[in-house]
Amino acid sequence: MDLSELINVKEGWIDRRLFWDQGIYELELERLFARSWLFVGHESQIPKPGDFLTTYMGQDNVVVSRHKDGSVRVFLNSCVHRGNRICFADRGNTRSFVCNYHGWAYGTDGSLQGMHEDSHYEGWIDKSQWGLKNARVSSYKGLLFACFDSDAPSLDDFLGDYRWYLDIVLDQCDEGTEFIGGCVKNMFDANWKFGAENFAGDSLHVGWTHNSGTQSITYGKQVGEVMPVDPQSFHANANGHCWEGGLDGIGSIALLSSDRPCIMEYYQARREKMAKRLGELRAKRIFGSVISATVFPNFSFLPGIATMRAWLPKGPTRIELRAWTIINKDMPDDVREAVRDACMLSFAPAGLFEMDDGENWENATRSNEGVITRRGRLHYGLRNGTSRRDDPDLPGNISRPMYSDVNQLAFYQRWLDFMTASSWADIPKSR
Amino acid sequence: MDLSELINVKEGWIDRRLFWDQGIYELELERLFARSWLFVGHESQIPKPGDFLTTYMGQDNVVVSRHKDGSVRVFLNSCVHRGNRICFADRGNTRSFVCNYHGWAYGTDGSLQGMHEDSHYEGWIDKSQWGLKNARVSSYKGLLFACFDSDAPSLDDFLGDYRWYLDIVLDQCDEGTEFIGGCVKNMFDANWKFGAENFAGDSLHVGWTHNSGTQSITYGKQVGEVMPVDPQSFHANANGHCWEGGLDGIGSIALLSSDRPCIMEYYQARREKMAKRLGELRAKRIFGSVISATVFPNFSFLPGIATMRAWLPKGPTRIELRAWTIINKDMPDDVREAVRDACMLSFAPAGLFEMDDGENWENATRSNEGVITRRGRLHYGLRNGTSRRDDPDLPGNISRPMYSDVNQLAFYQRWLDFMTASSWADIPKSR
Amino acid sequence: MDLSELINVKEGWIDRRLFWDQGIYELELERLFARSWLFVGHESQIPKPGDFLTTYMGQDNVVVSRHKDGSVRVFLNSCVHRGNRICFADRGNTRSFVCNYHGWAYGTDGSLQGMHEDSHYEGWIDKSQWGLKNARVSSYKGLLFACFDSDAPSLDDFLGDYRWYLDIVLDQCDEGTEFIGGCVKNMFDANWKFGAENFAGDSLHVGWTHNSGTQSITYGKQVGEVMPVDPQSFHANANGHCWEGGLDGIGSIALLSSDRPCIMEYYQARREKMAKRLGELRAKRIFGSVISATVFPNFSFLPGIATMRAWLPKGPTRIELRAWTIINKDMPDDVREAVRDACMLSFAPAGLFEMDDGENWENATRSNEGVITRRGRLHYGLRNGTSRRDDPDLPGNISRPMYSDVNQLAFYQRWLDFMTASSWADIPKSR
Amino acid sequence: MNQKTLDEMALWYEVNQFYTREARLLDAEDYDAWLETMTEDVSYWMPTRENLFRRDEAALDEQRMNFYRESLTSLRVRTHRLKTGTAWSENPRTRYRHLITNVEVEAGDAPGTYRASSNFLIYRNRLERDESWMVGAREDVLLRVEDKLRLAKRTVLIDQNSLLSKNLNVYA
Amino acid sequence: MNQKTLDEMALWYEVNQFYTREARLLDAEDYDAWLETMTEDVSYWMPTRENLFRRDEAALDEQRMNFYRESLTSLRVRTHRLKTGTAWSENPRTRYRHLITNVEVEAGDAPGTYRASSNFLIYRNRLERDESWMVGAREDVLLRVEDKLRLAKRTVLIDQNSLLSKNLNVYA
Amino acid sequence: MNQKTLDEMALWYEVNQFYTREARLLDAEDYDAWLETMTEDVSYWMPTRENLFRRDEAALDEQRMNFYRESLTSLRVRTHRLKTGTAWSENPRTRYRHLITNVEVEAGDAPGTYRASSNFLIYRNRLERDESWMVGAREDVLLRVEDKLRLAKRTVLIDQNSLLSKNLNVYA
Ligand code: FES
Ligand code: FES
Ligand code: FES
Ligand SMILES: [Fe+3]
Ligand SMILES: [Fe+3]
Ligand SMILES: [Fe+3]
Repeated sequence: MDLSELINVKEGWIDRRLFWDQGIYELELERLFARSWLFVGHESQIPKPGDFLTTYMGQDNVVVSRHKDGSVRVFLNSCVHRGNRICFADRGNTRSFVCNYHGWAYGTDGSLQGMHEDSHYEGWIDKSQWGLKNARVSSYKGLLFACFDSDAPSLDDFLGDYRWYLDIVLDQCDEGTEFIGGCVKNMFDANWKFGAENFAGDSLHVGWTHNSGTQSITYGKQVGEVMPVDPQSFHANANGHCWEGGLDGIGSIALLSSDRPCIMEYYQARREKMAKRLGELRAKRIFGSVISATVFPNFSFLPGIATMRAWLPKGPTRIELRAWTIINKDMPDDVREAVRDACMLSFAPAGLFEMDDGENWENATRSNEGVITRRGRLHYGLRNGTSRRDDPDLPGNISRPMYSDVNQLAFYQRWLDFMTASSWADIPKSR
Repeated sequence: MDLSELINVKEGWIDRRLFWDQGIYELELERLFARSWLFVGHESQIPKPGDFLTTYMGQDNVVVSRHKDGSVRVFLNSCVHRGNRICFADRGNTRSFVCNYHGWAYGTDGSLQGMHEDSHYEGWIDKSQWGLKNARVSSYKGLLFACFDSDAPSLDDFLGDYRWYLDIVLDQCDEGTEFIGGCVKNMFDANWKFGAENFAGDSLHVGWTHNSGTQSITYGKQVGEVMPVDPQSFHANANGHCWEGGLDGIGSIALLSSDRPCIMEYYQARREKMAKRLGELRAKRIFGSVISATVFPNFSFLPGIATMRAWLPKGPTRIELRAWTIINKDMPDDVREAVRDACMLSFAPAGLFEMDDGENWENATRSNEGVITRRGRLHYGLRNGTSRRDDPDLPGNISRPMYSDVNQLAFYQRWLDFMTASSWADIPKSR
Repeated sequence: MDLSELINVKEGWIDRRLFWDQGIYELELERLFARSWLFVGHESQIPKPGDFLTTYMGQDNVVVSRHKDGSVRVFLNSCVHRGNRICFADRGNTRSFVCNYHGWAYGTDGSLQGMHEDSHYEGWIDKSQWGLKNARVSSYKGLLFACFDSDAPSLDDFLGDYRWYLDIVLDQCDEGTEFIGGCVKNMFDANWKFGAENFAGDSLHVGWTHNSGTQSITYGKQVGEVMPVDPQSFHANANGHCWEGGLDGIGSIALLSSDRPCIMEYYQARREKMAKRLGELRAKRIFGSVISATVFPNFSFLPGIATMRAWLPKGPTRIELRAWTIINKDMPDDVREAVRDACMLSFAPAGLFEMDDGENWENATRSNEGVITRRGRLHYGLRNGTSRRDDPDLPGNISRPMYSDVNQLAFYQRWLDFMTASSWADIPKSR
Repeated sequence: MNQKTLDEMALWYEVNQFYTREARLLDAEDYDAWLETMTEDVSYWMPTRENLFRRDEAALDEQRMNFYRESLTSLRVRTHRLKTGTAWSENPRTRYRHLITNVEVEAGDAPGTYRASSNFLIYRNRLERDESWMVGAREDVLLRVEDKLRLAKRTVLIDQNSLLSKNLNVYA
Repeated sequence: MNQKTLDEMALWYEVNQFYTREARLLDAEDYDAWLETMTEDVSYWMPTRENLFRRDEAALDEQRMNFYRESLTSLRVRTHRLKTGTAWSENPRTRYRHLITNVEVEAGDAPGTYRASSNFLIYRNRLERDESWMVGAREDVLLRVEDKLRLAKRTVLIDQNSLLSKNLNVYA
Repeated sequence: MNQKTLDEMALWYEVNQFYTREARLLDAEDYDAWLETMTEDVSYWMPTRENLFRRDEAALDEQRMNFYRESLTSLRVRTHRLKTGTAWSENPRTRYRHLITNVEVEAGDAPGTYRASSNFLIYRNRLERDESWMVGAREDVLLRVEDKLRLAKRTVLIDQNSLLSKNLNVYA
């Protein structure tokens, strides 16, 4: 199939095959996940040498390890001898990774150190040639990203103008951020892009899908009261990375601090301090508003609500969602706990918001597969073509208000950039 | 693969790949289910405006709806916005169908009426262009069929001579027929064609597969006593639609009314009335005999036993069987209940007959997949080539007696007509 | 893909796709399992006319039957009428196999004998042309093998020099061998070749993977004590069939007879008698050592430990393991029981050795699938190229000591012979 | 503890054992003995479970389609099947297992009658690897006849819409 | 048999019935009645289950991420969702079933308190064929208030690392 | 209620709690304590389940292949595995859960012995998403030793022909 016919940015529609076709999915693994910078964790999860965690880049399981030299290493979690996984723990601390099958031992940098009965291997293997493949690793203010493509630009170039938005969450104070310990994982039958596009720009679903969750958490408020319709609200995107939300500076914090006032107090008390780092606009008007964001391709977060999550692909119609809670290191214990529990109350498998999203995405994925159904297009035309690059206040491509498909189309345009390129050379560095 | 080599009507054999090959299955969805008139329900299931039910055409879920103008509409159950299913109930009554994800609302005719926050969409969508795709709908004496192919002939032409046989069930009295409320569904691991071909002509399996069921229901009778070998019994088919059975006019009613004499009384008392509409042959000799029938491609029924069922394809080796009970509107309550329960006693997941069929079809489906096994042909040669079109009494292609593969081959010939045609233009209108 | 690029015997590496690729798997069914002699049972399992068992050749289910003339017949377990399985029992005794669907009856040689209502078939079928496809059957000293390829060489030629090794297990006494009644089956998610290659030559994993099992069974011994490093230990292979082990003549028997001394007594008392048949080397130095062996492609065994097993393929990443216990017919009852229970203690789903293998193979299979991971090679280079054909004592290709990948590479070389050949004509008869 | 609790507990225990024995009979295909545990006028009903919008929900309706709606007579007819010796698809036999939990019982409307409820998990396994799992609940009316409990009425709620099994060669 | 055993058995029976009733309330979405069975200061916690090397194992830590860590207040907020009438994804309703087994109970530290444990299997089925299976255990502290048992503290151990369900619209 | 019923009920309760505790020990990998619950001459047997035509059915035969046929000695050997610290594939540990239902007990042939039966569902979950489900029944002989029950003989009927799990690192 001709991929460029699957997406029509100009006319504002998308082909339904994107959400279930096996061939498209396998190409995504090759051309998108194998080339892109992907979120793998937060520095705070592996502070000490020997600390490690395991996660996925595309469908490849990797170890994210703090090497003894203090550097972070990311390498394939698959022995070069017969392929067995070499680390089965979610996290921990170790001096080396020893394979269960024949005892091949790898260092915290993935290098092959030796093996059981290694005397027999003398002269039969050049260990330096048989370590575990390392990915490039880079940190953006605590967030760890890795990439298996040596032709990819630097993480900074990959993020481009989007860093201005990331800073709103990552750079609120000198101490910086950390993750609450642990991770909430669950699996469901949806295409990974439904999660990514939803966080990229889908402000419209909030008022409808999440009406019940909003009412429950706010003791009866309608979404419109938490997230008022604001002509200044906006969609912003850069290099396919998306941010959408308002400017009231309060909506999501109000949601989070319902029944937990200490959260509101914490943030309000820090506004000025924040403003010194981020300026008035970001510290007082953007941060705190109801906002959702996706770092291309599959890492999303909600500033204010404090959830960060990766949509790990497990096949064309299967996702593993892994979610973390991010907090400022300077948060007092009561606020940490309040943020953690309020975050779980809204965005987790039992979260009052998340429950409704998953059901929608599963059924959209399944329905799009119908043989007649797949012949029809999906409408992505709202405010299509209205974004401008020259906004006086906001970097990136901007469109107002936030009720639009602008970011979603930018996301799929970037998807098309990757899917139709034979290598990074063909991918526009900046969008 | 060359499809025409899969079926040899002349020599009377069929290739085993028909029953499990993924490629053949996907082509069936495109060339057979997407082109054919398919059973979607009975008018009695949605009598009032706003009444609806959901079912499948091929693997496409559709809403069958009674529009406010009284017409029946059949449309895709998948939102044009992101593809979510718009109706999750089996049946009900509604004024509109509102999507859970962003609140797009569709009328009972599938037209797009509006959406949550629709002010934002002003100027960005032409609602008239974005309704849910409607299928053509046509009723044959209460039975609703739908078709997604605009080139397909009318339902009447599609059924052709077969209507003469359908009338035996559908046209017994002025009041006409209705379905007992509800539907029995179950899923199993067989190819859908095994169900269809079995009801199309497989009188031979009854005496063997269903010996235990027959003995149990009749307190010890052998099948031969219920369904005597009759040289006048016949296979009839027209346009791939099949009917096979006897002429004793009593076998299936006897089976149904064992322990429930009111059923026998009801039918015997109505024979004359029936004869006025259908003539002696159909009313007294055909109706009531042990008969099975399949409307091409996947709708089957048993006149007398009162079961009607669709073999919904769920993959090359998976079926969802949906079964209903059809009765005459003029049936007194005690007879309705007796027919319903007797029907469930024989043909339902717990039915004494159906249980044995499912097991056979699952194991035939599974066994045919073997790599050596698939190289061998299946024998469909019994009385092959003996059917004649010029029977003085019976319309369609007739072969006697009913112990033969004639209908099964006619079914697969029709299957081949569809599978090898690039469009309806290449499909013989009449067979 | 070019299959010859998947395996590099010269450089000693293998492509990870071998262990999960669907296309490779389907080709294995066509080119390897459909052509090869495959283990189907032991004569002792079907001693009397009418005795039968069912098993798989590749993914084809077959009946292994003792025909009334005393010969062993192996034929497809799939009716030629609609394809239903004709025998659902694991084993038993019967005069014929009657299909559940329409009562077609087959003899104990697979010939079509008749059917329910067969009078109707008179003139419509030539029964002699519609029997169940028989495979070639041959026995090697009690072990039954079957083959569906008429071009394949005889079983003797297929086994070639390897028979010298088989005799060590099969030819210890006049009475010969038999299987303990029954079979232990279990399914897991691994590629079948991991089991086959492991038994073909993987002595290195024993000391690491099976450390805990060895310690438990031997009350604290390390593997090194049970299986001392011996420069004379060897890898032997012929035509892809592999044998690897030591020469101490005692290791595996010691393991088996821990807590069950009668086993040790039985074997030691028979050494001289064995030597008369097999010679000193095989009877006293080879037999009893820790040894593992694989008959190409998917039949493995452990001399001494008495387990024999087939790795039945169920898809590229699924195995059904079927295991039996082989004993000498002259064993007294207490020894039989001791061997059976000691064998289950080590090699069965609950076996202290087998448990660890399965976990390794599942995770190797799964990990190799990663999109980046699959680009890396697996190391099979230990002692690669050291085997010689001219050993004074041992037939076949010999390499010493047993810590090497020599047999594994011979196994994959043979695999490549089959996979790249268009017919048996292109397959080297001897390797 | 007082006599009331004691009697209550004894009744619960009696019902619990009634169900345990019943499960054992069913797993052994001992249908004659199973029918013995019922009253002559027993009603055994397993309705289908429809997906309805909450606003359309109504009480389960005996007039609609069902998996079972049986009398002792029809249960005799059904269970006779295995006695014919020609139920080919039941040979080799299925491995059945009824796990019964969450037993509750209270006095019924008439003296000597009890309303009892229980949850079940039914596992079936046959041939090499055919599996079927069913979960649901039972609402029963039990009757004490000559000091023995008998099943007078049962409604089986199977927690599936489309039955996810090839057949129902089993009772809950 | 002696009084001690008898009292022990009566207590076990009481707890068993407490859990059976609780399961019935949960399966019926009767969350108000469910919350009635709890103390005002109830703590309800379902931690995630991490895969750790045995040497790294430690007690479950309330500071880490969880599926549930609730007070009566937050449970009221959560269970209010179905009352809004706009929880679209809960319409049609889910078929829930809690199977409770392996009940054990012993006296707690304070008088009138009990430590009780139980295992559960929760089956959910909705729409045409969506299924979810969850198995695990519960460690509870029960309190006797005015002769009635109430749930004071619950730790739910769900035996999954990555939750193999699309959501948790259910309580254990 | 009479003393007979009471004693019967007390015995059932005792056996029920014996099984519940046993399940807890197994789920915690506390195998030493588990072996403590057995007699010195315990016999623990889990035969394979063959698919046979009904006409070929015979009593389960101890001479045929099995999953387990153990004495206390061999169980000690097996359960020692986790103590070696080198059972790599058991690290991280498996999440086990035994659900025990359908308990019945009656007096055995010898005084102080009991014949007890029960059904089980064993759920195992390990690593990210490996699952194993096993259902079956147990036929036991229990012996009262110094006022404590001990397991003297167990036959485990697992309702599978081909074991649908990668291994059996667990006991029923
Ligand atoms: S597979 Fe890792 S050491 Fe062999
Ligand atoms: S998917 Fe239906 S409204 Fe958006
Ligand atoms: S399929 Fe075997 S007799 Fe018809
Ligand atoms: Fe959302
Ligand atoms: Fe039939
Ligand atoms: Fe091993």
